[in-house]
Amino acid sequence: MALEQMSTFETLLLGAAGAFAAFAVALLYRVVRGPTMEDRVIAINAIGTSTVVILVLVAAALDLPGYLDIALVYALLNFLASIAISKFIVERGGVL
Amino acid sequence: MTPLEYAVVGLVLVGLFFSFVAVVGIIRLPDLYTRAHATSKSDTLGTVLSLGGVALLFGAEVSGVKTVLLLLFMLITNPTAAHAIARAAHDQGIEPWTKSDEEGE
Amino acid sequence: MSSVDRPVRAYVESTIIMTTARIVSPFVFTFGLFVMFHGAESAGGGFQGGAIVASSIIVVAFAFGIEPTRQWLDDSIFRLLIAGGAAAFALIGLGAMALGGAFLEYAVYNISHGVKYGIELVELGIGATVAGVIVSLFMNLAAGLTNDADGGDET
Amino acid sequence: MSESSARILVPVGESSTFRNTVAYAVREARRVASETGEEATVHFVYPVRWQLVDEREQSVAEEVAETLDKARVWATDDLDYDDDGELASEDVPVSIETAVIGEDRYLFSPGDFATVLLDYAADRELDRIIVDPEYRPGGSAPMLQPLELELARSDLLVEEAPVERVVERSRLPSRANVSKAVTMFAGSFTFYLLLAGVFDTFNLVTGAVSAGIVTAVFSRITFVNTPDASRFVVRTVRFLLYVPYLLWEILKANLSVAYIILHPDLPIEPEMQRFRAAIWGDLSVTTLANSITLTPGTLTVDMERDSLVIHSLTQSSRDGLEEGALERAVRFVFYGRSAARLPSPAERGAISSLPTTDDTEEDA
Repeated sequence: MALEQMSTFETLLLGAAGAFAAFAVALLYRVVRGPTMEDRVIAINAIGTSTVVILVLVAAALDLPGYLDIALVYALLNFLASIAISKFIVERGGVL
Repeated sequence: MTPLEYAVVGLVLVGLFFSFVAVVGIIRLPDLYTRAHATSKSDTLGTVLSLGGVALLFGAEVSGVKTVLLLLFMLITNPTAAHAIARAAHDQGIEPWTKSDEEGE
Repeated sequence: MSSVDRPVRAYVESTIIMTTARIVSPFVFTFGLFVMFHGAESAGGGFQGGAIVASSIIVVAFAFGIEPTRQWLDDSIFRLLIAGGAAAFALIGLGAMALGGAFLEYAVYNISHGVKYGIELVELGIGATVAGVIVSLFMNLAAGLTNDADGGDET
Repeated sequence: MSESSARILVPVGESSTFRNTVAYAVREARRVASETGEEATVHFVYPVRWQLVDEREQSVAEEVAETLDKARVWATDDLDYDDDGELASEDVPVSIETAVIGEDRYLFSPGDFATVLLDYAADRELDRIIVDPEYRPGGSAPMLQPLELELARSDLLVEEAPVERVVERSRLPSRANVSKAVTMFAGSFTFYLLLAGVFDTFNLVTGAVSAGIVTAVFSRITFVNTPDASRFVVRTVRFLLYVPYLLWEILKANLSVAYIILHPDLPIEPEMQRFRAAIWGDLSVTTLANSITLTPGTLTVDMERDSLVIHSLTQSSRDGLEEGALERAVRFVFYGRSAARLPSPAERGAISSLPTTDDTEEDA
C-alpha cells in the first residue's frame, strides 16, 4: 500500500507507531548507560512495551490482524525476560 | 474521519503523551527505583490507553477481543515486572537515592 | 558492597510474582494450544505453539524455583511428550502410506475433514515435541547451575 | 498411634515461628486423622493478658483479632496443600476454630495461663497442645518454659512445634479436587473460544481438548484454595466495583508523576517505608501490591513475612499511603464491607520508615 493512498486516519496511527519507535530508540540511552543491571532491565522492559504497542498500531492501521498474535507473544516474552533477568542478577546462590 | 476515528486517535495520542513521560522519566530520574516508578505507572497507562483506542477501533470481533486480552495482560504483568526488578535491586542491597545525595555531590 | 553488614537471610520467592504466574500461565498455555491448533489458517503452528506452551511452564519455574517445579512436573513427562509427539507425527505420516498414499498425504484418510484434523494432529505432535525439548533443556541447564552452587559453595 | 491425637489446641501470639507452627499443627491434625479416622480439629486460641476494659482496649482487641485472622487464613491455605504427597487421594476434613480466652480473668503467672488453656481444652475435649517455641505469652517476659511445665502437669499431650526459621520453601502443587478442575476447565475453554471467535465444531472440539490438557496440568497450580461459587461471584462483583476506582486512582497517579517528571527541578524526595498491611492471603496481597505500584508515587519493592516494603516518590504520595484508601478498598473486595471499616495505617502505626543501612557510602 503506497503512502499517498492512505487515509489521514491510517497515517495518524502509523505516525503514532513511529513515535513509539522513536521512544524505543531514546530508551537505548539508558540501556547503554546503565549504570546497574537493573536500570538496563527497566529500559529493556519499556522498549518491549513500546514494541507491543507498535505492533498493535500497525495491525490496526494496515488491517493485519495476524500482528496481534505476534504482539501477544511479544508481551509474554517481555514479561518472562524481566522476571528471568531479575532473578539471575540476585547475587546470592540458589538462583532458581 | 468519523467520530469513532477521532476518539481512537485521541486515546492513542494521550497514550503517546504518557509513554513520552515514561521515556523522559527513565532517562532523567536519578536512580533505578525512581525509574521503576516511571515504567510501572506512566508506561502502563500509555500502553493501556493506546491499546484501548485500537480495541475501540476493532470493536466486538476477534481482533478487538485479542487487543483487550493483550491490554489486561499488560495491566497485570507490568507492575509485577517492575516489582521483580526493584526487588532484585533491593535484595542486592542497592540503596535508594535520597535528596541528600544530590547536595553531597 | 557492604554485604557483610546485612543479616544473612534465606532467599524467599516473592508472593507477588508467584501469584501473577499462577494466574497468567494457564491462559498463556491455552493460547499456546490455540496457536498449535490454528496453524492451518493463520500465523502459527506446532513450533510456535510449542514454544509458547514451554514459556508458560518456564514462567512458573522462574517464579517458584526449580525444585517445586520438579515436584510438579516429573522429568519422565517430558520424555513422554517428546517421544509421543514424534510418534504421532510418524504414525499419521506412515498411516497414510499404509493406506496407499504418500507420507503425510492426509486425503487418503476417508473421514470428513480428514485433512484438517490430520494436519492439526501432526501440529499437536510437533508442538508436544518442541515444548518437551525446550522445558527439559531448561530444567537440565538449571540442574547444572544448582549442582555447581552446592559443590562450590562460595559467596 | 495411641499417644497422638487429632484434636489439637494451639495457643497463639505474634512470634517469628508463628507461621510454621500453624503449618505443623494442621499437618499433624491431618496425619493423625487419616491414620486413626478421628475427627480432626485445630483450635487457635489467644490468651489475653490484660482486661480488655482499659484504655488499651481498642488496640489490643484489634491485634488479637488480626492474629487470629492470620492463623485462620494460613491454616485454610495449608489444608489445600500436600506436604507429604502421600495423602493426595483422601481428603481429610479438618475443622479450624479460633477463640480469645481469659478476658474475664487476670492472667499473671504461667500457672494462670496454663489454667485457662486447660479449661478451654477440657470444655472442647481437646487432648493435645502444640506450643510455638518462640511464643511469648506474657509479652516480653520469658515464661514459655514454666508454662510448658504447668501444662505438662495435666494429662494432656504437650509438645513444642519443631520449627526452624528458614524453611520458607515455596510450595507449588496443592491438592487436586473436582471444583478446582471444573473452574479451570471452564476458564480455559471460555478463553479458547474467545480467541477463536467462531463456535464451530472444530473449535469446540480442539477447545475441549486444550481445556482438558490445561486442567490436567494447571488445576493444582492456579488455585491454592478451593474455589467456592458464591464467594467467587461476590468477589467478582466487588472487584468490578473496585476497577473504576482503581482506574481513577491510576489516572490521578499518572498526572502527578507526569508533573514531577516534566518539572524542570524534578521535585522528588524518595524514601523507603515498611507497611504492615492488614491483608493476608496470596491473591489479596498481590492485588494490593500491584495496586500500590500502579497508584500515586508508590512502588512495592519487596514483600516480607507480614509487611510490604514500599518506595515512595514524594511526601504527598506517602500521605496517601498513610490514609490507606487502597488498603480499605482491597479489604472490601476480599472480606466485605464490614472489613473495610478499619483505622488508617497511620493510626494503627503500621508504617515505619526503613533506615538506610550505609549512609557513609553515598559517594560510591
